[in-house]
Amino acid sequence: MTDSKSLSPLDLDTPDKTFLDANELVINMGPQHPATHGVLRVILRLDGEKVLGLECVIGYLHRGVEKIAENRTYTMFNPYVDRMDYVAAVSNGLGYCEAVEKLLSVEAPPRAQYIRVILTELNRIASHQLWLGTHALDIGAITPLFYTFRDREEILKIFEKYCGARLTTHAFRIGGLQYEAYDGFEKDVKTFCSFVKPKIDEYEELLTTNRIWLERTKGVGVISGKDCIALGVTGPVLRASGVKWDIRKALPYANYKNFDFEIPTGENGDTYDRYIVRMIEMRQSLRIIEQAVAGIPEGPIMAKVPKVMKPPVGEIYHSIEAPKGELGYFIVSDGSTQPYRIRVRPPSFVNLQALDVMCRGQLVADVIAVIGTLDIVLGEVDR
Amino acid sequence: MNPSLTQNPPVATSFFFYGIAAIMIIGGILVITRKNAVHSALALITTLLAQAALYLMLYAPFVAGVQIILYAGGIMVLFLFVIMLIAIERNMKERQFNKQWLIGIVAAGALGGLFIAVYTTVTRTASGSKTIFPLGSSSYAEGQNTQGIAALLFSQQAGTYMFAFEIASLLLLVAIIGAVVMAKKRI
Amino acid sequence: MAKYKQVYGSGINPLTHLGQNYLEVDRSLIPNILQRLRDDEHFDYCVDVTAVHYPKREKAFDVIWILYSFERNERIRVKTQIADGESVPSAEPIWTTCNWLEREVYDMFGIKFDGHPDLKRILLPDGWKGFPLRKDYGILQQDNEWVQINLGIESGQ
Amino acid sequence: MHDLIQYIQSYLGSDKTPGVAGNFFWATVYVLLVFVGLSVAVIAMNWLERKILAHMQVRLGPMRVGPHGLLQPIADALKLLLKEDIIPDGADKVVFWIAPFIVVLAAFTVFVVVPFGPTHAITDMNIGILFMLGVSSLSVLGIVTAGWASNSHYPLIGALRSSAQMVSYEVAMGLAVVSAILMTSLNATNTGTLSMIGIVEAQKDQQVWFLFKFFPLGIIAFVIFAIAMVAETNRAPFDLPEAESELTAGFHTEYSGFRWSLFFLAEYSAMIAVSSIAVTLWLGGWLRPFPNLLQGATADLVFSLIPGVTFLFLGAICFYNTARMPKHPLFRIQTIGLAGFGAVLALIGLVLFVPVVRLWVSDIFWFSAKVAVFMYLYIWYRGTFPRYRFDQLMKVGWKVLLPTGLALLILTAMVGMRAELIAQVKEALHL
Repeated sequence: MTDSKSLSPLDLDTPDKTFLDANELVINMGPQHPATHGVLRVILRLDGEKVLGLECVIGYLHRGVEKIAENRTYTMFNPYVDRMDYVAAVSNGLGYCEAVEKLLSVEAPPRAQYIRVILTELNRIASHQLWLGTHALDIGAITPLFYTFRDREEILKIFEKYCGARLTTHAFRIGGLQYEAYDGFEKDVKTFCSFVKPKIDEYEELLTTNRIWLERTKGVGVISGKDCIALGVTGPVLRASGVKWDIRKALPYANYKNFDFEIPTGENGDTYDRYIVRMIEMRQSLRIIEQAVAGIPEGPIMAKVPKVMKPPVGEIYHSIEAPKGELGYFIVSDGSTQPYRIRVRPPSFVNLQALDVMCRGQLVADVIAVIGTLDIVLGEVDR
Repeated sequence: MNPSLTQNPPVATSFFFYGIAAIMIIGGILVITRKNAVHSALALITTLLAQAALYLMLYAPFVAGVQIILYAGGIMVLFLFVIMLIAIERNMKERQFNKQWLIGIVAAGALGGLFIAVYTTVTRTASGSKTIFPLGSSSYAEGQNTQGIAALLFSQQAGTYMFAFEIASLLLLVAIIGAVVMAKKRI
Repeated sequence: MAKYKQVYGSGINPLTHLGQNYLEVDRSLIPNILQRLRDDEHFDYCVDVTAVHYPKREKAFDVIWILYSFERNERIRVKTQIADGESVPSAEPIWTTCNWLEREVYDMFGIKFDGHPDLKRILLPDGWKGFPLRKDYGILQQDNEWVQINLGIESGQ
Repeated sequence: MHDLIQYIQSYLGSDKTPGVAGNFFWATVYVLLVFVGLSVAVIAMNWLERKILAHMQVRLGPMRVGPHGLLQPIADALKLLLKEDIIPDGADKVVFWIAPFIVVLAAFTVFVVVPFGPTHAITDMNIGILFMLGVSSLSVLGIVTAGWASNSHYPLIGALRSSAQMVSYEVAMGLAVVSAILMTSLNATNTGTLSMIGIVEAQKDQQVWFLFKFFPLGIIAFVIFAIAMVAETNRAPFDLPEAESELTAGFHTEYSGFRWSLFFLAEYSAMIAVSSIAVTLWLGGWLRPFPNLLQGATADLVFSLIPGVTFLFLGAICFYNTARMPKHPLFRIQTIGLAGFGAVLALIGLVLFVPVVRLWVSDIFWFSAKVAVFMYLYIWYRGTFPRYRFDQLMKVGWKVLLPTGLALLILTAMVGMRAELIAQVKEALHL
């Protein structure tokens, strides 16, 4: 990070070759930059304003989550996962809890499953709203940010009422839930659904047909479905490139197979398609939530899980469809109370690798748009 | 109506003239003595603006306005544009006056001689009969200056500069195309 | 998988745990198996590359590839054991995504990948000493020297 | 004493601007008035932008400093003046120091020729519009030098973008302006004018704002200008030079405190300046709306009452909000302040009903009201549009606005000289 000599091929120490001598200019973007969504540092090699190549320097937010896991019990590690993708903490929790449940061979009771789905999908909407606001802000539209934050607030209020926390919720427990849904939970969720539907139309009204928005996003950061697969890119980015793949459908977890929803796909794999895909995803999430709220069964919310968890020796890989893509947990148990090794498969980290491919030949302004459209969270990239 | 409002009080001509002329000369000297090209360009802009002021004093507001728009606002911006993109540090180390000083002195001398010649001709004109500007370009009042120039350039009776004017613009077009061809190998 | 068992004999060992399939593969067969899994079995998506450290074992590291096939909608894990200091062939030519994933494994475990185009630290700073996810690396341990030099913190903490 | 009164009265009765009359005293007074007025306008604009933008974005905007944040701009100005003045280490100190002054000088000097009324201008130059375009184009110099002197990548790119943008949009802007100037020549003597006052007088004589002249040519020219002027002032959606998400703050990234506030001042006064050009050229300058549809003494009276009514209305809004203020003792000062502000506005409104003042001020009022519409548009754009990318911006400038402007110029000339053209065609056909 400070040793700039090792940054070949983009060597910062060589003096700038400008315009008349050669066509290259090396620009350092970040880690303190308003549009890199945290502490991402991108070193750009430019020809005028055209990007010849770039290199991401990450790790500024590395906290050693995987190392911490090895020194905590399964239960104690649960809150830590919220701190990775902190805008979709509920999804992180779901993935972790389900992975450990699989390792323990227990299953959360149906009522818990329903509430989990509701909260996770609410969190997906919140994450997409935050993405939309900041992405639009990067492209220069400042107003959507305030609209999305206003509406995201309603989701956070539901989280707060449910478990007392707004951002890093720690909503789920291994084996089910700790808290029963509060009185009026269902009403709140229903009210939210009817409240947010016209709001999503409002965002679209502001952007979807806006000429400048179209010019800024169409044909920008194009990536083909084949490249996506080779680069391991998942989530809305993959779907916008035309690959109809969603873990909720392909390898259903929780009780997603009970719900009726569609997987939106794009055609061109450009920034605009990714925008459209995420907008439709928000609507589909609402659909799932409405079905789930209508069908919450009565019953216990916690399965029988031993107080001291000692999963049998073995390994498990379990992944879920987080708002950003495939979020996987690879857990190795040695039979003790502490996991022997937890590996998190972070969607943001893998997706960020595609930045170089997507930005080559584009302009500096497009780099900003592409970073925004990848929807990365540095907490998850660096862990 | 108060008579003092309608009559034009004399402008402090000589005072302003010498002041502006001094600025021009200082600016000109700075242009050729500064090592930093951006400083030189800024000095040149000062000189050009002072020149525009001189035009104004000659009751030629149109020329002054064009001077500001074209030279100070347009050409000098492009100058600065280019200067900023080349490495200033290296230029600073180069020798200030290069080997063309002989030609420079000859050219400056020739220009000076021309000025002196014109000056003496015009002063003789005031008393005598010789003129170098037969059209009498100062016959338009200040308020009609722009219209006067237009008439001189384009109208059929007064001027025959129309063709020359258009040729000049064509020449500039050729220069632009040439620059594009030279700069871009592939268009 | 049976046909692979026939071809490669004892070098490959298909297993299932908790309903998840995985292959234990000998280190020498790794490039071959990975290539064939992608080309013949259509495991076109490399989900993750990771490693586990077992300091007490003779071959101290497990390297694990998690693969997914869109066509078969199926996941598989490939696992191999290597000793400390031994290297693994890079899967970067097979799946581009392995570039960063292998860099992270190198960063955290110090496992070298042969043929990787740009194998260097990714999350930790370049001059850092030690590989944090090895079991002998304490949770509070850090490279004090690096901190003193680069961050100017005298105590190094 | 009597002489002095007579002097003032003689000026008030004059039909010339102080500059044209060569009256240095009144010219100085006007310069001071314009300078103060402009500063107040910039301060007001600052507050309005934050408030309007805030309300567009479902939030309140400044609410703490003074009632409804009315004193916020003053607090900001104080803060900026007291901030540390940082000059970067590698900066070219002299150029770094000069740059903001070039920008401010250019932005303020243009107001020398802005006609707030037939006699309410500092001077009336023969080359008025040319002077305005020329001097406002000088601010590019300040921006370029600011970016270069900072000795940093982001400001340099910002400066380069900015200069390229301003130079290219000036062309389209100039073409639109020329087509309006062509319209001024449609009179008995067939001579047009570049004088700002002359242009408005021409609209008065022709009984039509140039916006509606040769429909739709006037409107197209106006639209070209309205787009180019947003680009010229580096405002959203053309605010690439200071694109926050890409270049942090563009050419003024390294500036702070007082120097930064000069850039801010210059940006807003440039916005007012180009809006003034648009108002003068196409919206009839100081002329009141519907000069030919609603004629007569009654209409004149009604329109001359509007300024006073507007101010009374603003005062009434203040009083209404005073009544809505929380009744808590902590809000007492704020409530009193808002009531006082409302009282001042209402008082101004009442003064504006006095016949002498009414006649004197109505020109300035209509001019300012039209400029205010443009200011609102600026804010509205900012709340609505994303930002153009640089190549798209250039494409709009060179491939859309410039050809349209050229075609428009030719069409305007042809329509303006249609009688001569038809005569010539007829002559040719007879032969």
